[in-house]
Amino acid sequence: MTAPLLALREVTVEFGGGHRPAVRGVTLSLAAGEVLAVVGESGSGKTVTAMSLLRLLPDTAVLSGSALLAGQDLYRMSPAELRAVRGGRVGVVFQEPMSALNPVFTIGHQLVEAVRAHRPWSRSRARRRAVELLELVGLPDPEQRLRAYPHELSGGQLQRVVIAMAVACEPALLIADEPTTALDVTVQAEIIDLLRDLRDRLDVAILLITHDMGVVAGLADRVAVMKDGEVVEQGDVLDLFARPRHPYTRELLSAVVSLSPLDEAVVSTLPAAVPSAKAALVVDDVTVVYGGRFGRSAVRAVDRVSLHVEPGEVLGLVGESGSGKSTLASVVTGLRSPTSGRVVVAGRDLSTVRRAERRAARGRVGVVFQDPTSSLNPRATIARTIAEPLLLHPRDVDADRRVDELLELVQLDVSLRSRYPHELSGGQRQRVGIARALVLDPALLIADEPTSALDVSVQARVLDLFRSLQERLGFACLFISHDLAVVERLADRVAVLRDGEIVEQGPAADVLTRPRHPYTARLIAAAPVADPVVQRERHTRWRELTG
Amino acid sequence: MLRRDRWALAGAVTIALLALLAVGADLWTAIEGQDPYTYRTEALDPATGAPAGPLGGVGADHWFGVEPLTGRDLFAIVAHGARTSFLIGLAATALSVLIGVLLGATAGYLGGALDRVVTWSADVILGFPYLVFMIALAAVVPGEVPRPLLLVLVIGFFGWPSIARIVRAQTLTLRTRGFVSAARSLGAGPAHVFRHELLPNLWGPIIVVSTLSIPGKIGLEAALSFLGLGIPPPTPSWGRAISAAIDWVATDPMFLVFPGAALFLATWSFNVLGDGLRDALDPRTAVLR
Amino acid sequence: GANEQPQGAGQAAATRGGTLRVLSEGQTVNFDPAKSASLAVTSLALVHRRLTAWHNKPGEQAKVVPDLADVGKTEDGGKTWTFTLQEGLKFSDGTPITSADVKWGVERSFAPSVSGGLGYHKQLIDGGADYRGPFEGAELKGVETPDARTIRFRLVRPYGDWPWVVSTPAFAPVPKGKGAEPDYAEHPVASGPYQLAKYQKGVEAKLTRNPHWDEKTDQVRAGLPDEVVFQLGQDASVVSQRLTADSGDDKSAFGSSFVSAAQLAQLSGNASAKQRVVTSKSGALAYLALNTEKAPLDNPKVREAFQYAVDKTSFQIASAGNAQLAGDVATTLITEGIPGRERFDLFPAPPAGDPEKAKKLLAEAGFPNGLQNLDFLVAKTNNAPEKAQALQASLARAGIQTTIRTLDGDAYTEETSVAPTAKFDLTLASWQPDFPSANANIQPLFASSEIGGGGYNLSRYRNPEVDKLIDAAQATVDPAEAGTKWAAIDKLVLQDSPIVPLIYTRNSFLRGSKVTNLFIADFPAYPNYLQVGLTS
Amino acid sequence: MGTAKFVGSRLAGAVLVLFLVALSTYAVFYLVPADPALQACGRPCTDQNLALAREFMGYGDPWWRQFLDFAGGLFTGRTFGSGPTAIRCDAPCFGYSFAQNTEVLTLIGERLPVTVSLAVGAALLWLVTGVGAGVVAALRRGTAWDRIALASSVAGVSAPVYLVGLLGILLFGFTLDVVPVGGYVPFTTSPVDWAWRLALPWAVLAFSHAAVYTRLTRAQMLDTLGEDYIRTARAKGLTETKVVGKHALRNVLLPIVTVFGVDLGTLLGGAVITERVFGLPGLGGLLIDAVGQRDLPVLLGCTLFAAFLIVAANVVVDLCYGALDPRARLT
Ligand SMILES: Nc1ncnc2c1ncn2[C@@H]1O[C@H](COP(=O)(O)OP(=O)(O)OP(=O)(O)O)[C@@H](O)[C@H]1O
Ligand SMILES: Nc1ncnc2c1ncn2[C@@H]1O[C@H](COP(=O)(O)OP(=O)(O)OP(=O)(O)O)[C@@H](O)[C@H]1O
Ligand SMILES: [Mg+2]
Ligand SMILES: [Mg+2]
Repeated sequence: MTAPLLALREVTVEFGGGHRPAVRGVTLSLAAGEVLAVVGESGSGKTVTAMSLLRLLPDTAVLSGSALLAGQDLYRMSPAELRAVRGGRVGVVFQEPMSALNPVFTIGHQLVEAVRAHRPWSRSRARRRAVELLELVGLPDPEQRLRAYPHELSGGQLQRVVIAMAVACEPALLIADEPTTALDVTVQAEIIDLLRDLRDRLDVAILLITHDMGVVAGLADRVAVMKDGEVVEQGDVLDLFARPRHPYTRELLSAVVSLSPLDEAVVSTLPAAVPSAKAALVVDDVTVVYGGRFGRSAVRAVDRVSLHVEPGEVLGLVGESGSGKSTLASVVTGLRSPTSGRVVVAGRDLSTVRRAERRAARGRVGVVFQDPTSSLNPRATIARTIAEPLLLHPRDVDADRRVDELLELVQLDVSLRSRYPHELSGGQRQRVGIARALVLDPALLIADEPTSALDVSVQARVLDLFRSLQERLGFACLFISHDLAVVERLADRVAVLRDGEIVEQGPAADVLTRPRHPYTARLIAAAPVADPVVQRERHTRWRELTG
Repeated sequence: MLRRDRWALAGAVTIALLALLAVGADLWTAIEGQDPYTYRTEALDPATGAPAGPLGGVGADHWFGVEPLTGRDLFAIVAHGARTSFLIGLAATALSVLIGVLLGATAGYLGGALDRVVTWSADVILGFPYLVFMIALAAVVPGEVPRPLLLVLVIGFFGWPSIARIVRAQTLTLRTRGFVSAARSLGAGPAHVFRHELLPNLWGPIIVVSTLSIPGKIGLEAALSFLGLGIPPPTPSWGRAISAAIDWVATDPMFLVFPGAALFLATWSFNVLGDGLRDALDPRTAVLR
Repeated sequence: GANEQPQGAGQAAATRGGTLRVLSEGQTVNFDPAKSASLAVTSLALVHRRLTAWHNKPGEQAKVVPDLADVGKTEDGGKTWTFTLQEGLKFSDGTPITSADVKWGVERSFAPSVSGGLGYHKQLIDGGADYRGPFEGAELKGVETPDARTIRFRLVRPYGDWPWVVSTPAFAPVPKGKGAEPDYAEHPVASGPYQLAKYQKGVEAKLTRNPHWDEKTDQVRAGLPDEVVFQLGQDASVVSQRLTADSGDDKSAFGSSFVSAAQLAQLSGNASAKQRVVTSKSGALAYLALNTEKAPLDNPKVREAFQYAVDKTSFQIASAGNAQLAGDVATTLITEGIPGRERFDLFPAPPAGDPEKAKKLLAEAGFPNGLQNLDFLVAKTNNAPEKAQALQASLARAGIQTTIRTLDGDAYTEETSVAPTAKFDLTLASWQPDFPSANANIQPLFASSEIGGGGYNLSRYRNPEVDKLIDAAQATVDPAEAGTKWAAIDKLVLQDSPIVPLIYTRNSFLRGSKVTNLFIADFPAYPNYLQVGLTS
Repeated sequence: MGTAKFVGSRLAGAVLVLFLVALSTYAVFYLVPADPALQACGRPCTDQNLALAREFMGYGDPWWRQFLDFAGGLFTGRTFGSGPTAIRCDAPCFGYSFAQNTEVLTLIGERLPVTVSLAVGAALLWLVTGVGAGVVAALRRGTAWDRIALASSVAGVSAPVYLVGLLGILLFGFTLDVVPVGGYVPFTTSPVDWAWRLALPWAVLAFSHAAVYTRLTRAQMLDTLGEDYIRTARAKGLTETKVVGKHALRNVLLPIVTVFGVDLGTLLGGAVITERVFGLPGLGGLLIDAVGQRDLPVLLGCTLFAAFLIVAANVVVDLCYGALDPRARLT
């Protein structure tokens, strides 16, 4: 191996305010054309390490150590040099795409800007490049999308935009922080292909931060494992997967859940296919149309969808990115009224009942939002946020105790109570969202990608938590996820959404092992497996399947 | 958190001092041996009516010098004026902020017909010939109505539209933010959303606009006293002293400097305190410094 | 009268020509004679001549003198007055000025569409009471024009001051048949030395020479500058600063508004500017009006206490910084420079007042503890609130507690002079007669007919004997005889103390260094615009 | 709701607002204890003359009747008096000023250019300086720059405009003699003179108005700079100027534009004191004189005009919201 493209030495990052250093003595290196995956516990300092490279951390962060990019220390660069590196030689994919884009500029504007920051191109040429980039990341209708504002795109679509932005100027180093969390497996596979292609064609080095061991297995050359701000183990991917040395690594790998093989599944008992009278949630023929603006065509985000969730049942909602899952969730949670159709929660049609009753009903529904960052009030501490439902629907419990209890349940340190959202890692924020949704012991839980930002070990524990709670309380759950393995583990039934329509619905085991619809089959085929050898094989097969 | 912010602390101390000046006005002037009403023409320059002696007659007898043409003690005027001006300025500001924030946030959050009614009312009030209204009011309101209360009501009322418009604008973007949706999905009603989600994120502009409106309100109090609606002379007021002093800038600048500095300090202190408060309320900047 | 600087002294000789600028606060100047209340020596008189004019020179009493016509003759003791116009008078459009034009002008002033000027004649001319102007064809029967140069007025009662009345703006000629349009003010046909060349409201009014004005027919107008420009809408303080700086065009300008106390104080430190301040020798009577209809001020004894309680010195200081600039202490109603004025002091006290005596009087009147809660109403204009505070403080020395109530101009007028009953106890006012006769000094302020309805009898003084005497004095034609009668009324009224005379307010004006002949006679306390010229 | 419909509904609202303003002006005007006809009565004023003047000016009827007459005049024009002295005021008749012998619309039209020149120039100046200073204060938070920006803002709002104007004239007009004092030269006559004469009034107005922009910008900027998308913008390699001046500023503009709308609307109705100090014949002087002289038609005209501008400015501002922040698009 030649001199590394990127070399981190003894990087330590401290935040003011008496916190422990978030990153301690991290030493890593990365050669051109190499993919280094950084995995580890949520909150272990992966994002902070990556962001420190381009000095994108808040002013409160104090950096020490060195980070050499082709021999030049990034930590000591002049602002002008740094500017040339940012977006030019180093591209970044941010962990939370939904808040990473400026809400007041169109996608196209922001892409064009990214291109023109480093290329002396005309606006129209940059625009052509933007279209090309969106095609590259598999966003349908790129011309149209350029004129969309961030809030008009789904989580996965935004993530692809952020990826497009990061690779816009063909960087030598790509920092990809959870680049696939919001993507369904087919798109995810395409993105991995894209990254692999970049590496092969342009010799791009990739610093890949992810929780998805399948992605690691499919893409990485080397792996570094972080825990508690330190790198506990690093090595070749095959080696590490085969012979994990550090106990944490072992724990991590063992926590990985995989999709059952297609034929090995056991047929479970069939729950009712038609909603019973007691159904916790009935979605009846719901359509949501986003109005077209300035002569643009309207988007039918949800198209005549009917589904239901019985008490004590978990309905997994899977489907393509942009297929209308979050939209459906927003209808169910009452944030958006459907263009047509009916939503019945616990036997009551929420559009007809009185306001007080509707509000009371909300207390029985817990919601986990897809974008944890924006769903947390930046001016409220974690404890206040988690306790908020208790303010709205007073219970006879001690709020403080309840908050501590929940923090523990979602594996968050109680010391985080008084922090503000921006002082947390992505996964920590997501768990705050989960805790808030559970604080009232809801009868119905709507969870939109609740575990996407969690490392597998924490994810496993959260899933266990769901399970046990469900057993204890018997709540119903609409569980939206891209991770088919997770869905399989948790869901009783699965509905597959595509282009706003339900293409298939049935018992989980059934749908995931004997898919009837070709789209479902493709989804299952695309799901990555956390084994480098198997995953590489699967990938080849998938390539053949999609042609 | 404020304790760590030296400037905010300075602001708080200044406010406390001004409040002390107002509350103890009688005591301070008694110590000085003056009062704000007695004419002391002997302290004036017989040729011009301007204060005799340098610096507007500043000395041991008259700490801030004397008022031209009357010889009344300027320190006494400033100290007693603090009562009128401080009280009215603050109370009126509080009233406008209260109305403005409530209406603005409700209009922005709930939208629809309510929004339109609030917007129109704000427009009507902004376009309203308030000068004529004040003149009319001065003549209509019976003398028994306590003037300070009347002033606070009138000034406060005419001040809400601009605050409401800003708050409304902010609310319009805030209401689309995820955390507001999150609260709504939890069954939060407008009151809860306002109190817990909007308000903490609105403090920035509210503090700015309200602290900066204090001098305008004190000036309006002075203007209204000329229309017969304010606190009648000779009750001292900063606004009236300043407006009288403008004519004398060239001859007796100290006449302007003392009440002017008092007004400046009052506004300044509320602004730095506001800054400190804003920073303290903003978790992202609070840790700095 | 300790006025050290004789009026007009130190001013260089005037030459003909140049552009004189008048820096004026008002947004408009009105050159419509029917709508103007302008004095006979200021702006309007530059454009319009009237039947008679005022002779006013510093140190001399004002006198009525011929203008378009002679000073008038009466054969029946003041009920019929005949005036003969001079020969060869022409309007600015070249047409001759005839008695018909003067009559038309007078008639026109009765039309509601153009009313608003001085209207002393309206109730006096026979038939005037229900005359509505000439535009619908009706004629005013009390005005006759036997020939082109003769005009005769028949009055409803004998009126000795009629020659003064015809010096008011309504007696300026308007070409017969013209002036129906309400904006006649913007293109009036001139008879004076200047005509209105350009008029922009809020900006300027520019007067240029009237080629048809004949200097020889006019003994009161010098017509020295080639142009007179009124710069409108100017802030008084800024004007004062500009004139102090005295640069460029401002050298040939003067300010038409009073120089305030603060500005005077500033000027006192500036030798060159100080020299250019022109202060009148006397001026409007500033007085404290006592509401004689309302207890306790309906008691003359109580009112008398006020004569002693007030501190006129502090009032002077509050007005202008010192006694000299403010004006002399007033003890009579008739002001200086008015024929027939007699000096007297019914309530002798030091200028700073005699609070002890006031207390004693109050005690005698049954108020040993003084008076509480008197409503002291003031207008917000003219620094009245500041001056009122000085009075308030001085009254307090005598145990008279007052509460000042400030009102905006018209609200003040409404309460003091329009409303049928008045709520206030005291009010601060000042009066400058519209023409230099004791009549104009006393009748508007003390005749019972002037209570309410827009009249200026603010103290609401009602004394049938005084009313009778006023009527008699008005009917007296001989000025000397009338003068004595007025002086007697002056004393009689003051014995009742309806008002407390304070000072004869001096007015100060500031001129640029090239302005000359800017003098202020004993009456009125305004510069005589007609004589002002420029040095080269 | 489409943009057209939005504008339509706002226009309807504007008409309603103007109607209410006119109605309340009338009502309030008649609460003021003063007789507008008194001015036209002259001195000495007899009851008879007063009644005549009142009748001629149309003040004889009850106020609501007069209001209806006024409203009718907007569409059909009005005639005051009768016979040869009658005054005709064609539709749209905003009334006729007897004090100034001119139709109100003409009066406003004459003075509008001055006020617009003054207001727009000053507004641009304070917008640029205010927002600029606010950005600097936010970026250099806690430094001397921040403190200076604060102190001058507070000085700006605390100092009466009249005082600032007077001192400005004394300093720049007389002592330093760098700018001409007062007077107005139409833009069409000489753009250079126009700007030169307005420079000082602009600066004075800007000084007193900029404060709230500086402070609002600073506060909002500090909020915005912590957002994730600012980090994204930086990660693209944009210059700090672009990051702050574009990405952050754009998100800060909403309240700024709001205040600007209110300020500009109000100012276009007349900057009374500034016009006065600098001898500018603008709407403010007209309005103040009208208040002083109880010239109801002019007062009403000016008020309506000012209200119209305020409403118009606010409609524009509301339309801007959608453009500035697509999420805040009104429905
Ligand atoms: N601005 C901040 N102030 C204080 N602490 C912070 C701040 N940002 C992050 N942290 C802390 O630093 C630690 C590392 O955070 P980081 O975002 O790097 O975690 P991560 O490994 O990316 O986790 P995840 O997988 O959940 O995204 C966390 O414990 C977090 O709470
Ligand atoms: N406000 C909006 N205006 C217009 N179109 C919108 C809006 N919000 C979402 N859409 C479109 O509606 C479709 C469905 O979006 P939604 O967010 O429901 O997708 P999703 O299934 O949650 O996708 P993901 O898995 O990527 O989060 C997308 O094509 C998106 O572009
Ligand atoms: Mg992270
Ligand atoms: Mg989604």
